Amino acid sequence: MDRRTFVKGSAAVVGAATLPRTPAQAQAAPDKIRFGYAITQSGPLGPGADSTTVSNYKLWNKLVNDAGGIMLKKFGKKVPIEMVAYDDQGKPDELLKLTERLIQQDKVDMVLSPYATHMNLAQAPIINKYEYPVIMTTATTNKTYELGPRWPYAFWNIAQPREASQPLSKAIADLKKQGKIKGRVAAIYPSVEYGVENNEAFLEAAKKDGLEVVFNKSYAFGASDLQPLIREVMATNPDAFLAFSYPPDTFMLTEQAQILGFNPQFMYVAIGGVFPQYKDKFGNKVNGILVYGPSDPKAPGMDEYAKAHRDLFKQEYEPGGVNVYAALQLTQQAIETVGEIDRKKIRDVIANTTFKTLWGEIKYVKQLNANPWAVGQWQNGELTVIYPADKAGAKPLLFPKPAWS
Amino acid sequence: MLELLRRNWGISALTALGAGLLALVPLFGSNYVLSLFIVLYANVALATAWAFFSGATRYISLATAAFFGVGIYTLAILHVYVSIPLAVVGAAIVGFLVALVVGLSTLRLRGVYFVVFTFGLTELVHQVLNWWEIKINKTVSRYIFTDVSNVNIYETLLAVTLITIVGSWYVSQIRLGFALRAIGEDETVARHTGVNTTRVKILCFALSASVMALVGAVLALRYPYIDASIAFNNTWSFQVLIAALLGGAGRAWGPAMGAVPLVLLSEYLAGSFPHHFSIALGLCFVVIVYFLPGGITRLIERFLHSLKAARAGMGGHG
Amino acid sequence: MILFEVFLGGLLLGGMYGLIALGLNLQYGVARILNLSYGEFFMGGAFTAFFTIMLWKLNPLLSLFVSLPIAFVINWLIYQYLMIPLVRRAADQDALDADVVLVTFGLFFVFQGLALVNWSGDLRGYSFLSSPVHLVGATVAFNRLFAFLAACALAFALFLVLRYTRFGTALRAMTIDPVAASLVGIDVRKFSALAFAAGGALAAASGMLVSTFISFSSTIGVEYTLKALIVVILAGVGRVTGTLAAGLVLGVVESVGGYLVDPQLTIAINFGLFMLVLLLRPTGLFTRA
Amino acid sequence: MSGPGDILLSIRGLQKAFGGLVAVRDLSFDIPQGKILGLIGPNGSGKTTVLNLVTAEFAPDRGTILFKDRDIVGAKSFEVCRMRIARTFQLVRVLPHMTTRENVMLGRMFGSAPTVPAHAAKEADALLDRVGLKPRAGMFASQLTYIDQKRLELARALAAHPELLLLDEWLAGLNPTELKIGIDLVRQIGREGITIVMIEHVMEAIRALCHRVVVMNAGERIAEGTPDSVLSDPQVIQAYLGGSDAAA
Repeated sequence: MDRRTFVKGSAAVVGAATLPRTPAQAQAAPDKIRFGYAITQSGPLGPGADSTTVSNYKLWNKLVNDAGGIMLKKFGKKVPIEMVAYDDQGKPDELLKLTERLIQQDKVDMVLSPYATHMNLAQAPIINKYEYPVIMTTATTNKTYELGPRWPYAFWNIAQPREASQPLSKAIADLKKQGKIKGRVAAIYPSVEYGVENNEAFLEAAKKDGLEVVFNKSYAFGASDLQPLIREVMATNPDAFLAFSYPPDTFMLTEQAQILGFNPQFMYVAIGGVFPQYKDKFGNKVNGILVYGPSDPKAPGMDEYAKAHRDLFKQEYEPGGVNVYAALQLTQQAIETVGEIDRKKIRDVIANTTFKTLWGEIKYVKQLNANPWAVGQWQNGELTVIYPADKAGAKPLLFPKPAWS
Repeated sequence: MLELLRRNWGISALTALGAGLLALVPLFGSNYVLSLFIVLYANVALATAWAFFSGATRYISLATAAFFGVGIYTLAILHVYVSIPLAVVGAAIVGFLVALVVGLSTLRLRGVYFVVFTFGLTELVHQVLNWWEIKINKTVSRYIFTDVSNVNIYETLLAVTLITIVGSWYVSQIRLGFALRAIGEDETVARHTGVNTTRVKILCFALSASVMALVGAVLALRYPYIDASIAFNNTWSFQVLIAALLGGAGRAWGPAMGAVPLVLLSEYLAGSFPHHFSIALGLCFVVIVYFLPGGITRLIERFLHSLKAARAGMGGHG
Repeated sequence: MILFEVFLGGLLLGGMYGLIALGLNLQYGVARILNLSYGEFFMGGAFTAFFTIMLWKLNPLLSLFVSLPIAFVINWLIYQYLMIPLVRRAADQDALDADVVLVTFGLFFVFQGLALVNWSGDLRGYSFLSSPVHLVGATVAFNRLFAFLAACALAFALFLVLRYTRFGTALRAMTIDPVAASLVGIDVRKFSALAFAAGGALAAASGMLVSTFISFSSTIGVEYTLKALIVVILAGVGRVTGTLAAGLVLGVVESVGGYLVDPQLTIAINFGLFMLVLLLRPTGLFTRA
Repeated sequence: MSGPGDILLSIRGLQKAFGGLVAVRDLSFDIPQGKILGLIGPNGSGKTTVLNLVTAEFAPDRGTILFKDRDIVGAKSFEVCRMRIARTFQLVRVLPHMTTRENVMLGRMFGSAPTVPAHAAKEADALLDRVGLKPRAGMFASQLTYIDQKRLELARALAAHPELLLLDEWLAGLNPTELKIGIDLVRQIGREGITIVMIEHVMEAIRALCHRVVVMNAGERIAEGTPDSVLSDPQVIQAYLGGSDAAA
């Protein structure tokens, strides 16, 4: 990490948030804006954090500085950014400590989100205590609606369980109404927070939409064989199959469904379904599979983004990470709107502005992204965005899913 | 106890002075410093508690995470119904009781069988608890919202850590401690010398577990959210074992000698080389084994010994 | 009918468990080194196979020509230069175990760190032999069946080597009593180094085979080390040929139990069985009392 | 309370098998208080198993072990020790990383009259003095020579304040000078009223010390009597010569 000394200019800017306002002319422009994050680099969550989040932090850092930095209009100049990064080892205690280190020792100007729901939740009280606005890019829980008011500085960027599940339930209900399917749904989920909460949210929606859930079971996260479970699912003869799965199981159950010739007309897998590696492994068999947390590859700016990503990392970007990049873009826009590092003002701008980003328009209502991309689908070997259907760029659903070839 | 204090007044006074100074840290330390100390204390207390049983008896346990997690869960469940201090104490009691049951069934296993069993235990508790939460509560998440300040957590953990170290030292001076060491040296001899080995092992295993649960419960006051994978994160088990072995598990203050540098090293590496943390940590272990056998404790003792010898030598000539 | 297929799936899964544990039992049972970096060679084997098919578009089986020798040599070096000094200075097996656990745990961190830096932490997977095979009315994946057959073949080959060659006789003698073995003129150090190296090569082979049907990343190693260790303990330390049998028991109980009770409990059943055996028969299923 | 001449330990119909091998078969003998009994026989004849049965290392398949008229079968090893039965081990077993003094303290602290460490240390020093280990009190037991480790084992057993002392080849492996000192030490212990059962191959010691001798072969008692009568018994001589391992 770059550890160049931190000169007093930016300390003055930090002070500006709390000290009585002195004439602007008296303040020198900071020579850097410092962003800090503590994120999991070692342990089981390290890989996910790397591909979804850290890569985007690095890419954004490079692109912003290539463009001269972030415009601080109060000083009338662009200021380059600098990143301070720590490894939290996947432990909440480490994250808490390192976040305080970022804020109190390193005196960073802004804090960026850690990885995974529980880590974001662990960090939320601290960033609120110190009033650092953070856009949480990998946190999803049914509690969001209660937690929002508790933590005014925390913003929730991705589709929460309800937003992610309701469109699925509605889509199946519509297909049923059109007489295309009977509406027999089977849903499975791993025994982790994400799986359980999405499943619960889906059951709630399915009940409202009058769907018949013929099978609903959880499996052990980390299981080495899902074939018996898929057999059980097949025995109930569902026409829609949903798995609120995690990456390793997403891969495994897709392969085992093919081996068993399980061909539901409507099939959804959750995390990992958008990975480039998923497509690499299964080729065109991915067509018709619905996936969680996509991004629109046709959105304006995506070509440049994809190229820059390829140039820097020598591999394809992860569509599930585009929301992270979008969060960074809108943070930059908010800072530029305010024109200085005044975190209270930045927070208010984030809370009240509609931003144009790579991930489409983002507008927070009660700190919750009002209309995030929730469900995508592989069509013709490409990832597309499907739901929310009313969002600009959304493609129509491909139905039925083609049988495995 | 008083007799022991009188005989070791120098070190007792030093400990009391050190504890007093540490207790004052919140007056001038930033929140970051408090957090760093909290992590330090947690590691020291866990490593000391681990070594109290496993170091002395050489029953290498990987169940630290299990009892730590039991503490977290007990707090998460109890804090809704009773006051926080009561919930924390409750966690220690539950940890003690769980360890009693576990100890009854497992402490006849030895060597690597015991190691792997305790590892399996952590996983089993994790899986079964997860299953229970999903089946009964329809969620795996629990939220802990308290208004306990960092300073309170700091002082509590400081007290827990001191009590653990002093307690561990005290036990090493009484019959129970001798019995524990004898079990580690040769369990058959201990048994035939009149030591009720089963009772000693289970009691000490449970005491050690209750400290682990206690630490888990206190740390959990800082987590707004927990689930089984956080509570039963088995990296705790490994980290604690490494710290104790690095420091030297044969002395009450040994594990602290290992835990403190490890935490500080990881704090340094976390910032300087986040990507190379694991490589550096790994090389550290290798270096320790080849160049620091017996841990830091032995290094210090050898140094003190040679110092004493030098002084005695001078005295002899003078 | 489903139950039969579940049983069959359990057998295949058990074959995988046996496969990943074979090498560890050579290392721990024969060479007496509990190698916690074992899974890193499993991971290395998987990555070599992945690159072979995805980058060079070759049959992943060919990767064995690369990964086996490399794993063999690295493990031999580890034994020769890192373990022998520890064996020399250890007062007893307990003391040796403590040192070995620390060093190999350190190696695990180093290897995993190197993999993370060079190959990133991304999840990897590829398709190889992922077609259905129909066996007496049940369907299984060809790649899982293939790994199962390979496990059987390897176990059988090991059995033959241990039974009918001088090398094997020496290894068996060492398993039973290393001191006595050295007294009758067996070069225990040399044979231990070879057994240790062969164990590492087996880890790489099992990594290659398992990667055909399970996705993996740089951090997968430790999980498989622990899985393998459980099978080894279940089989009985040093019972190399019992390893496969223990794996099969574990796999079948896990699959059938998960199916009959609750799929969420597969891992719990796995550990529950293991712990039960440990309590009732602490020296393993396949040892003489 | 037992007095001199009363039967202290009485073994009746003792039997123990390991798998198919019967290690001790229908064994009976008595030991009067204050006497020294020799237990001899070729290697593998079940002598050590008898000690292990008395000290509850193993549970017998059949039979009774009466100690001061009380059946102690079913008691745990530590309880047997607290009833004032102490033992040494065939292959010397000291606690290697504890000091010589601590080894003996352990016996004192957990034997029949448990006491606190400070008090135990004083008594340990007295016992160490008695077996000639006082100068090595602060050394680790692992640093002691073989003979000193044997002495230490004896001191540790004595520290438990035994009424019955079980010695398992305690005199084996000593040179002639050491042997003489050892024999004197055992004799002196016997004179203090401690009843002794000693497994021994050193016939010189058996003759010098034992009031009675029980001879075992293949788990069974084949002879019993005074040392002189037993050692001239042709059956005994046959058993020794026929055994794989001749007597020392």
